[in-house]
Amino acid sequence: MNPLSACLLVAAFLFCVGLAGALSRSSAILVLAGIELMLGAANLNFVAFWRYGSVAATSRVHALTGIMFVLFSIGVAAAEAAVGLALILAIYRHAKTSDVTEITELKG
Amino acid sequence: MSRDLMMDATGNDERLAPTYGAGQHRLKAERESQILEVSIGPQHPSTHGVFRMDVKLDGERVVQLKPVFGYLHRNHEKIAENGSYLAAIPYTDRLDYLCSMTNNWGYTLAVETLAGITVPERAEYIRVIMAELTRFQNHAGLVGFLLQDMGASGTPLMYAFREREKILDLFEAVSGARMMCNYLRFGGVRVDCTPEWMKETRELVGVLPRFVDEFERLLRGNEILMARTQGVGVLPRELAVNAGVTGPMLRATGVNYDIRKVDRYGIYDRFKFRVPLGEHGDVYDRYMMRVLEMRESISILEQALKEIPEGPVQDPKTKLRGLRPKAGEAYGRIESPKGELGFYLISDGTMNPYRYRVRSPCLINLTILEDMCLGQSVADVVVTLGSVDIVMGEVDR
Amino acid sequence: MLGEGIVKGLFETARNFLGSYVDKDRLVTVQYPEERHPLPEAARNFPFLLYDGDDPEAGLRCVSCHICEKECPPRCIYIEKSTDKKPDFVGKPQFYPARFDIDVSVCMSCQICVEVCPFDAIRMDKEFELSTDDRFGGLMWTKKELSKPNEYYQKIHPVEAAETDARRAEDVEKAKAKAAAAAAAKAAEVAKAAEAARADDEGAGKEPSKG
Amino acid sequence: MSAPELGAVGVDLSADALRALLVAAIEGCSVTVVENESPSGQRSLVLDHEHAVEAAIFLRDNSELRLDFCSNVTGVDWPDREVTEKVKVKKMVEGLEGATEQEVEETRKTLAPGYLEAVYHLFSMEKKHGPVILRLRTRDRAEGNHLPSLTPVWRSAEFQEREAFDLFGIVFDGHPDLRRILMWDEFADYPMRKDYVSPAEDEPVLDDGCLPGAEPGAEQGAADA
Amino acid sequence: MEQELKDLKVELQKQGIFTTTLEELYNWGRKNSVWPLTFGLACCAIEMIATSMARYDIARFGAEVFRPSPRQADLMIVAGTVTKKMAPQVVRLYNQMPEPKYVIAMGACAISGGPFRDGYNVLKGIDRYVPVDVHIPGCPPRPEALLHAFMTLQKKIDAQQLRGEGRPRHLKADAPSEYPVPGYGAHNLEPMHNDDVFPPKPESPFKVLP
Amino acid sequence: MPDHPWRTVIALLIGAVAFGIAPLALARLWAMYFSPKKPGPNKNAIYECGLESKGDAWIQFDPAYYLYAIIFLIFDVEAIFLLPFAVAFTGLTLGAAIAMLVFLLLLVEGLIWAWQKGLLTWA
Amino acid sequence: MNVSFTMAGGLAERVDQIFVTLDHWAVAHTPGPLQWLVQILLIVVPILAVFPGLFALTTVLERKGLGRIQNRYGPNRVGPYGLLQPVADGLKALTKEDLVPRTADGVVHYLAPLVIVVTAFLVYAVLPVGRNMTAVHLNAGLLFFFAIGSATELAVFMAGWSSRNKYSLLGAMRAIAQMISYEVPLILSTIAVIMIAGTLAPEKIVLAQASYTGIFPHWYVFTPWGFAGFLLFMTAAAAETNRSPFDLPEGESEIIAGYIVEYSGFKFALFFLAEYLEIFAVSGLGITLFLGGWSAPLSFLAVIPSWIWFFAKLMVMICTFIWVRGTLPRLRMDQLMNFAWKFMLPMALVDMVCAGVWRFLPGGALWSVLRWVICTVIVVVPYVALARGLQMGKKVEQRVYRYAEEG
Amino acid sequence: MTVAFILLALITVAAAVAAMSMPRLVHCALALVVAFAGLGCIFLALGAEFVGLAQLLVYVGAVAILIVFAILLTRGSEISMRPGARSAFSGTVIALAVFAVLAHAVMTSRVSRIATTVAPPSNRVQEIGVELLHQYVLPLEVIGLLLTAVLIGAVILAWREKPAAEQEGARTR
Ligand code: SF4
Ligand code: SF4
Ligand code: SF4
Repeated sequence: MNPLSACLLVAAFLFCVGLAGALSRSSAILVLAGIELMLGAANLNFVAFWRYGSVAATSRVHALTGIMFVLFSIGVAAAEAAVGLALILAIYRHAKTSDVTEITELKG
Repeated sequence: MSRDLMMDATGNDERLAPTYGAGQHRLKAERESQILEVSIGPQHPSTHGVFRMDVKLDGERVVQLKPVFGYLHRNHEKIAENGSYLAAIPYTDRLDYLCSMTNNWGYTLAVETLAGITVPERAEYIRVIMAELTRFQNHAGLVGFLLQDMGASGTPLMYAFREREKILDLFEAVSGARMMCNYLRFGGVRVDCTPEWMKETRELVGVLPRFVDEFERLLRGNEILMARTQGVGVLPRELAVNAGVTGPMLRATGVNYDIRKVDRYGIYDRFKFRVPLGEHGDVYDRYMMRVLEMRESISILEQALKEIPEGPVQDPKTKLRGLRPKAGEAYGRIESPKGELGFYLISDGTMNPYRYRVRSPCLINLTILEDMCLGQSVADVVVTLGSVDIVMGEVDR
Repeated sequence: MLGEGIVKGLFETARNFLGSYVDKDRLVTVQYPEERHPLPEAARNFPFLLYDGDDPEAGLRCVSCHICEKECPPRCIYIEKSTDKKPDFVGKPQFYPARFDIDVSVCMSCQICVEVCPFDAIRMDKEFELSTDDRFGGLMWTKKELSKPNEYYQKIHPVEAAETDARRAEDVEKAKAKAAAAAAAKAAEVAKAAEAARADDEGAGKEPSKG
Repeated sequence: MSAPELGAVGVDLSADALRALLVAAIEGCSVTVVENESPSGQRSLVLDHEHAVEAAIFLRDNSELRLDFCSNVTGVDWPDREVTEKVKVKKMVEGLEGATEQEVEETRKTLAPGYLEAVYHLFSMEKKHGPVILRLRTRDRAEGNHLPSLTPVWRSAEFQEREAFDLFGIVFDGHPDLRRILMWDEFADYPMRKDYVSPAEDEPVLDDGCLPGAEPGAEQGAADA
Repeated sequence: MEQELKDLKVELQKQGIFTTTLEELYNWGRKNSVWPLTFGLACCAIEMIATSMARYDIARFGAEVFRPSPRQADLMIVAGTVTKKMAPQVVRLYNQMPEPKYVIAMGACAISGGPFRDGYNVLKGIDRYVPVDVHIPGCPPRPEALLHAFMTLQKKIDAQQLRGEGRPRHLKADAPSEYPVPGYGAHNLEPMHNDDVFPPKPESPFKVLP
Repeated sequence: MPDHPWRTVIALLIGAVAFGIAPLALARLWAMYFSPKKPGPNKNAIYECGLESKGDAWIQFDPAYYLYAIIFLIFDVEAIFLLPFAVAFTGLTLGAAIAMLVFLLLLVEGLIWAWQKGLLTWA
Repeated sequence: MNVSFTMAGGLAERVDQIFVTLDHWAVAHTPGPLQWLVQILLIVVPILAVFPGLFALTTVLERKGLGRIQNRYGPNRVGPYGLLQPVADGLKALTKEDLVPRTADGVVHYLAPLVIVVTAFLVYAVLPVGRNMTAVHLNAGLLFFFAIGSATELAVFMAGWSSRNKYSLLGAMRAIAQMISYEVPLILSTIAVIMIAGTLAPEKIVLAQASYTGIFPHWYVFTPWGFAGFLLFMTAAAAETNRSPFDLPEGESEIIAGYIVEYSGFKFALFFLAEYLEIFAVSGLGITLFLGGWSAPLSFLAVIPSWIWFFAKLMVMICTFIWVRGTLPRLRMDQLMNFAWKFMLPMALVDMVCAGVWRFLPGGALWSVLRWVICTVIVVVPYVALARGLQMGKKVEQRVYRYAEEG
Repeated sequence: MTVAFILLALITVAAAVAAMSMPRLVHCALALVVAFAGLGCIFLALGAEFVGLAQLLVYVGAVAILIVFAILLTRGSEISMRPGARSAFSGTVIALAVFAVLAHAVMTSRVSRIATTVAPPSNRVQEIGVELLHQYVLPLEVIGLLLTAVLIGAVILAWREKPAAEQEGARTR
């Protein structure tokens, strides 16, 4: 196994952990955390490809593409977290719970 | 809330006293979950002793504040009713333990009123000197404590205590004790001041203004101090009067009421001094009242030290031991550094007072603590409390 | 409002900081165990009993009159009167305290006992280094611990002691005079009686005037 | 304090004058004056319960009086006491001419019921005069220990009335927040009453018992001596 | 005192130099870093504050670090009148201090109730509920007296053993470090004292009246 | 060395952890051998000014805290973009700088909005 | 290596580089396979020794300094001049019983002081304490500093939350709110420097300032944007490390001791240590960014070794902190937050713009004066405006008081 | 494929699992922080210095705080989560299935066979900066816009307008 696929495997695993969490935890906050984890896993892929991808060495122009992607992705993920958590807060204020199941039940 | 009860009981009468501002801060049910109940005190670095406030906070904002007293209730009144008139004097020292001299004076004044005792002139002067020295050190100390509450790491307090020590040295030289002077007697004072003492006092009074200047340079223009005190703990004038607030706290709201001027007890009508008045009734005004009164005290001291006559210091006709005033009652009050300090005595003709009651300025000034603190942050509560100038010995007695 | 006040304050503290190295007024600490702030003469802490001469038993001035016990506001003096009497400084036979305890764990240092004592028997001490870990043994002072000689009093309160001594000397004088007068009167009486009884018998009933 | 009842020019603050004013202003108000023999000469007015609040408001708001400042509020305990009085009674006296009605002096011992009292010291900040002293008396010291609260008129009475409630057991009707203030809530007694006895404490005494002051209950005796 | 200390040292050195140095170090560290709890009750507290102020400057002994939280404090200076209403709080605060902890009862009130002893709400001495290391009589004791008491405490700490029977309470596993907090009763505190600390020792000339 | 800057960082990390743990371990050892721990119901209760603690401390807080966290997050992210810009700044053209200024102004606009809304005023 | 350095002479250079030389020597004299270990140890151990030592020294210094400000001596009995005071304190803390509240979250409670100490130590990796004396040369050193430093907030949260005490949680929330609010201006005020220096590596920033005009150094603090940036940075640093007048989280007059209420024994000491370490670190960074790091203030003083300069500057900063602490009362929470967002943050942005303008204005004799004037205006005008805006509607002012007329 | 990488990967994965499975929310959040920090360190280990640190700064510094605040604001800290409450089983199964697919894809794809470059490509911060302001200037502005929008949006969502009377009362007294 070469480093690249190791990275990808780790990323895949992280992604799945995030997925499992997002699917199974009842706290909305944790669902969001799971999503963040998945985004992080994607970032790991970007970095891995930037680092080991064959393109990087050859093309000067695209040398930084992976990095740039990660950079923007971090920004977007942070933004997503902010909005997501704000949403949870808003819902909590309304429904007095941050439990996803309860929220869905409330919605009825 | 309790206030509503009252409104019901008395039928929402407009003429009744302004009540707590609680109505507009009623807790909304939906907010209940965010309400944090903390008790500040009885062991707390800035409750000036063993005072406790049960505070309800919404975030940082105070929505309810209930003072809890009694942690220093030492049964002063009961003990005094069981002792002789003379024996009560050392106990009065321990009421407002920062100002034993003025406490003595309040009590002796009441006994003198009750028993019709006169005081020799020199003793009156000595009393004024002691009272003003006391006022000075009390105010200096208060400013120090107030700044301490604001987190000034003790520097102003240290400076205040530096001066206080000098004054205490004087007290000790004349009365034998630093704090618990037990110096005044009905009909005069216990011992005369020596000429050396007078000289030292004059010297000290000469340097005190420098200390006030130093204080002002250190604090008065400080932006943080101003920002933290102006507009904080505002006390409306009507409420202050109705709630019986007295002393610098009352004058900070702009009410001109200084018992030294009103009652002219002792010989205060002989001195020229001004009564500083505030306007906003906030913490800054209260702080400034103290500073300005310190200056006035110095001026009174200068006059008294200049004019003091020779003569006896104790009315020879007065029986100190075994005093039995005629049955009756009397209320005597003075302007203590904290406000109106009153003593109410009922005599039944025996050697012990039948009823002995201390009207403590600190306790009554605390009546409106909640009103001043509602809607403010905890930090403001601490500062507001600091500006009230309480001493638990007097609050709880 | 642009920060001048803060700067001013900083200067003030800087002045105190630097001043502490040059100015005695800006470094007021008295380093206690080694240096001591002199106590004024009037300083008081706890009472002690005075005795004259060298013998604390015989010279004790207290006559056990219980006045101080009654007047002491927290009532921390406990006196038991003796059954017998001993002569006091003017020679008058007086009771003395068989037991005289002061509970200094209660005493409020108010000096009222001193004020009310008509016999100059009790005075205030200046000693304050009294901390102890013995609550029940160390803080109940008995007559033995309380008795201090007059010289000690003269040392700690010279002016006051001089006054007291003068007054007492006066008292002694007065007592002497009184005794002399009494003796004289008695002598006269005796003389008169003698004269009346036996006119020629003279010189009898002379007593030494020492009191 | 030499002339305590003499206020600012023109206002007669003497107890009698005030009594007249109050009786005139408030219908059905009964006011009695309590004399004071001591040199202080501070006389006071006893108000009846029903009109106390009205009277207080009158005193506070009357433009002449303006007693806007209630300085001191306190309770006083007057326990039951035996009154020995000489009364003249008409009695049928067997005389020479048969039974005649005659006035005879008799000593009678009655038990005057005790009461609790609340005393209010009023001043005026506006007019700078005072004091005017008000008294309210309860019916007795047990069930009838109720008084109208003047806190609605003067906020300054709030804590002081609570204190009187705490220490004397006077119940102030209409007080917004009448709880114990100085003692803890579980406390059952009214310690400032004259008949209160401190609980016995386990007190260390010297072995031979020479600590008379320390014996429980001895304090009171010593004090009275 | 001095002689005793020396004897002690000799005694300990017999057991091995290690114990001695460790013990000395331990005691030296403890005695020179006594941080008091910010805790004042009444008038005596003002003198306590005065002690930390410029004239007396308790900082010279390294003890100016008044900690507001009992968790970080070593010394509780009971400065002032302990009322019955306050007593449970005082005991609780004491309990919440970590070992080793010391108590100085400053002033007549803290020792015995002092002038207010006869009051119905005044506790007749804090030693009824917690063990007191040093008592300072006086009303109030002068700041110097507090410094003196502080040095007395330091001496006391210095004389404590690390091992052996004579070792202080906090080193014994079975000695209590927390004492029952009294409760509010209808007439008095309950219980009125703590048997572990209060009745004077049998050899003392005092006995307890019921 | 320059190849492995992180090795030093890791060493420092380990050192720092050791530095923290060592005294704690030592303290525990001391407690084990000499000064036994003495927990108690009162002693290990929550401290609250000497009173018994009422109610739970883990309560809900003012949303204001969250607002600040959001603004902080946004500016933190902004810093991520600002830093490379700043490093490259000396070599940049005015146009690039203006592009960054636009980016900055966008965020400042958000700030001004929050300011106007009174969000920056701590309640 | 450096322009000014040549005039310092050989001996000075040797003294200056003494530690570097020693390091090389030691590494050279160890067997090959172990070289890396020695190399690392020689970096890590000094950091773990020097800064805690400095902490110990600072605690005495602070207590004595405050004492002097307050007309007293301060600790002076434990050891010579009271210098052993911290040792005693440390011993005491070590042997003190370690209390953890029953209801507390034990693990988190235990971890919090460790996390905070570790982060405090880690940031020293990138701090250049002398010429060639940076532990780790990172291209993104500054970013490393902030990234690691931001974990402090988490540690504070852990401490406050795990204690399950109202005061701690309140204190922790305050502390976090305060730290995040001031972190923004802290980072932004460094950006101006980075823009001019063009690097994120601290030692390169120092080098960029280490030249002289005549005898005067090219420190950034001597430019309008640098001066403003320095003040902003240090103010934010004080707030970030909870120093007076921003010491609210531990504002004992309201919330006892904030998030450390329930900590006792050495855990408490660790918090204390971490707090001071942070202060040193952030002051060190301030020195690096604005005060020329280890470079001498006047060119001829370069004979004095660079690390001495660094520590001398650090000492000055610490003394200033103590001085301020001895003087000022504490701010209130709302004022603190307002100050951060309504004054510090806009000022930091303005400062960045100012640095940008500075860079794009041309050089030359006349222009350099003009540049000064323009940049000063750019900084001062918003300063005054913002300072006024801060008090808008609050009417904070010096008041004049009247007296009652004689009557 | 160094020891460091394996260690970091293990820590990250373990922390991530912990973050998704611990009962108490605050613990989850703390574990999540560790996971993010681990991820950042993996970036660093891969030679991406700037992004690694950026990841640390944003996630450990800011997002973590945000999450923690959100937990406190929703009183989440006391709720002892019931991990099995919501379709824990099916969630895990789905995730495992996805992982199987992904792992298979990774192992069988071409990338697992390509030779990897030895030295990491240069990614000096300066280059990133230059790139950012030339190549990526549009995304940069878009991100700026996004951030502003997020700021406003999130704030509006989280911010509950206080009743006017109450707000007034707060300051007038
Ligand atoms: S000084 Fe006062 S308290 Fe002490 S014994 Fe004398 S009278 Fe009693
Ligand atoms: S000391 Fe004085 S007052 Fe007291 S019993 Fe003796 S003689 Fe009497
Ligand atoms: S001992 Fe004296 S000074 Fe101290 S608290 Fe008691 S009464 Fe006050």
